This record gives sequence, structure tokens and C-alpha cells, in this order.
Amino acid sequence: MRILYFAWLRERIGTGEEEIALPEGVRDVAALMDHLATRSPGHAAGFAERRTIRCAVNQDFADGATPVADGDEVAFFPPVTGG
Amino acid sequence: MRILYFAWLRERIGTGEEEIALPEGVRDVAALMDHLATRSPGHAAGFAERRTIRCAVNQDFADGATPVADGDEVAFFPPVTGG
Amino acid sequence: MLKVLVTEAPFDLAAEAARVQGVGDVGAVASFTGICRADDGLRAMVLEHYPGMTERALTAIAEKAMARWPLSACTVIHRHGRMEPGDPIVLVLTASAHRAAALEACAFLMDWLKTKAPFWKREELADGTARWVEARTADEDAATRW
Amino acid sequence: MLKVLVTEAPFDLAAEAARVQGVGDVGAVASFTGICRADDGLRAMVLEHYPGMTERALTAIAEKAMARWPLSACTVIHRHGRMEPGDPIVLVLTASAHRAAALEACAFLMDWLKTKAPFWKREELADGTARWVEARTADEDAATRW
Repeated sequence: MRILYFAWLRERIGTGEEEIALPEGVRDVAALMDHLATRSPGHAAGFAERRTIRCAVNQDFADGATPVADGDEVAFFPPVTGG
Repeated sequence: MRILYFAWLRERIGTGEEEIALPEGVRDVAALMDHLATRSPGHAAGFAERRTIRCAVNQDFADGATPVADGDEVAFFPPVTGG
Repeated sequence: MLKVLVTEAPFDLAAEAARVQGVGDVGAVASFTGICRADDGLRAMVLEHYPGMTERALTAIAEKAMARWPLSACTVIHRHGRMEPGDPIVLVLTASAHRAAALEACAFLMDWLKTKAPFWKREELADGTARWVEARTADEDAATRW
Repeated sequence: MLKVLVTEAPFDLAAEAARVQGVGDVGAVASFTGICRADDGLRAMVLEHYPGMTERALTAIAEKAMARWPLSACTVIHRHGRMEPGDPIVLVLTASAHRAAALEACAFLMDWLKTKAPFWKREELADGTARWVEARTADEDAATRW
């Protein structure tokens, strides 16, 4: 699956995009975040404050309970500040 | 004093502007309307339905109780419909 | 900065918007353009006004908006004379640091303009008849909400 | 008619306004332009976005406005990339037969855009530092009022 990061989350993690295989037992966004946080110190720092992170699954806003499956595009980012 | 008429009131009365001498005893807009209504059949028709007529004294919106004096500019017109 | 203009000539939205954008610390520009509609078989519209009082009333309304919202600029241009469907009639522009002030002031200006500026619309219809537009209760209600 | 555009290029207010004016029975055109401000010593701003999802989110917001108000046209143009103080960032235009629909929809579009479109602002300050803009609770409150 394709994972995207934006804004300061992208900077902390050190990449804007990565391909991962969906790990065994990961079925929702919350579990996926737990998994991603273990990938590097940058990931750990990026996911340290979960409540400040928003998410989209296949380009729709999602939350921790949203299901994820292999092949999904999942993006993580801070609250939006456009306009 | 200068009296102005606008829109359908101007059409009914047949003029947009007239100079009159302030009649004895006329001290407010309501009394001025009573007086103006006697000037011609057109005036009578124009002032027939008082509640549909708005007024300005010296270019400020006014009402029946607003005082009038010689030298004032008093305008009568239907409710406004700009914008 | 306040600009009020009563004119027969068409106005230039882009030029007016550029003007208010250059004044002070502007983060938000809101505009409203009122346009002559063709509904009910309207062929043309003639806008009569009260020269002198019109400018005075529009200035008072614009000053009220400037006092109530933190605007860096406020422009009101209202045309008079003959207009055909599609012709712009009125332009209101507001500039502020933030969007809420610009948008609210813009809505306020239009609501007050509709009920507190001495303009009268006469419609010429396709069948050759003409009629004075009647004031709408809804406009009066919109103006009193502020 | 709905138009959504995410672009690095500046936009042309007059051309966009003329476009929505020509669609259907239009009596009212409202616009909002968001502009990069110089406050807090800002030298430039970089707007990052989520290509693909941005267009999708803006289209969904514009469709919501078209469903909720009787609009004949709705245009949303949002820039990304680097912007300096005075540069326009976002343009929203609404056209309708009547003013209330155009003005309300315009305010709605901006409020939803602020909280439901994937853009992130990074400010570069005069002292050489840079920072990501934090989301404002006031924006969230403004979005939930609709």
C-alpha cells in the first residue's frame, strides 16, 4: 500500500511517500499508525502526538476506526490550513 | 420651500419638483402632505394612499412627525427598490 | 478608505478590486455585483434616483459598515439610468484582514442599500407595458437583521 | 455550472466573474479573494497540497454548495506553491438569481475550504525562520455553523 505524508509530518519522517506491505493484523488506521511509528526514529517522532494528526484513506478524510486494506492509498497530515 | 417627487408619485403628480411657500400652520410632514394633496387632482391621487409614501427632509429619511420649516427640501417617494 | 459613486457608466470589477487590495493589511476581499435579470419578460430597466441624497445615503451606509467591521476599504458603486438584462447595476467591495469581516460587511451593505438608498426601478416589459417595481418585505426583513 | 481549479498560476477575477455571469438567469454574483498577508514579518508563504485529493475535496465542497443554494454557477480556484504578501491565494465565486444565495454560498465555501481541503501553509519570516501555520479553532467553529 501507498503511504503519503504532508507538511511537518513529511519533514519529521523525512519522506513524502513510501510503499509498504500491509502487516499481518493491521485492519484500521489506528493500527496502521502504531505500525508506522515503529519504522524509524523519524516515524516515531512524527506519530508521537496522534491527536494532532489527520488522515485520509483513498483521498477521503478518515479516522482511527476507518478500515484499511492492501492497495489503499493512506495519507497522514496535520490539520489543514488552506484558504 | 422645495418639494421633490420621485417614481410613480412624480408621474401621478405630473412634476418632479415644485417650489411652494410653507402654508400657515404647517409644521410637520403629515400636515405638509395634507396641504400638498389639495393642490391638484394629480396631487390628490398621488397622496391618496399615504402609507405607501416615504419622505425625506433635507435629504434625510423622515416620517409624518418630522418638523418642516421654510427653506427645507422635502421629498416624497414610494418605498425604495435599488440594489 | 471609502469610495461611493453614483453613475450612469458601467463599472470595472477588476480595477475596483485591485484598488481595495492595495490599502492596508488586506487578507480578504469580498465583492457583490447585482445584475439586471430578464425574468418576467423584462426588456429594460430604468433606475431613477435622488441626486444628492443618494450619495449621502450610500456614504452613511458605507460609514456604518466601516464602523462596525474592521475594514481597510469599502467601495459602493450604484448605477442609475437605463439597463438591459445582463447589465451590472450595483457593486459592493469590502477589504479586511480577515474573511468574516469582509463577507459580513458585504452582505450588510447590500441589505441596507436595498432599503435605505433612494433608488426606484421601473421595468419595461417585452409586451410594451411598464411598471414600477414594488418594495419587497423580504428586503426589509433582511435589512433589520443587522 | 461548477469549476474547480488547483493551480500555481495567478487567477483573473474579472474573467472568472464574466464567466459565471453568463450562465443562466443571474441577478447576483458574489466573490471572495483570499490574499497573502504580511503580518508577523512574513516574507513568503508556501502552500503544500495533496494532488488528487485536493481537486476531489474542492469539488465535493462546491457540489455541496450547489445542492444547498440555488446557484447557477460556482467557481473555486485555489493556488499552491510559493506566494508573497499581496499575492492572491484563493478565489470563490457564486452566481444566483438572488443575492442571499450567492452571498451565503460564498461564505459557506470559504468556511468549508478552510477546514476540509488538504492545504498546508508554511510561512517564511523576515528573520530567516520558517514555521507551519497551525489550524485555528475559530475556523473549525465557522465551518460547523453551516
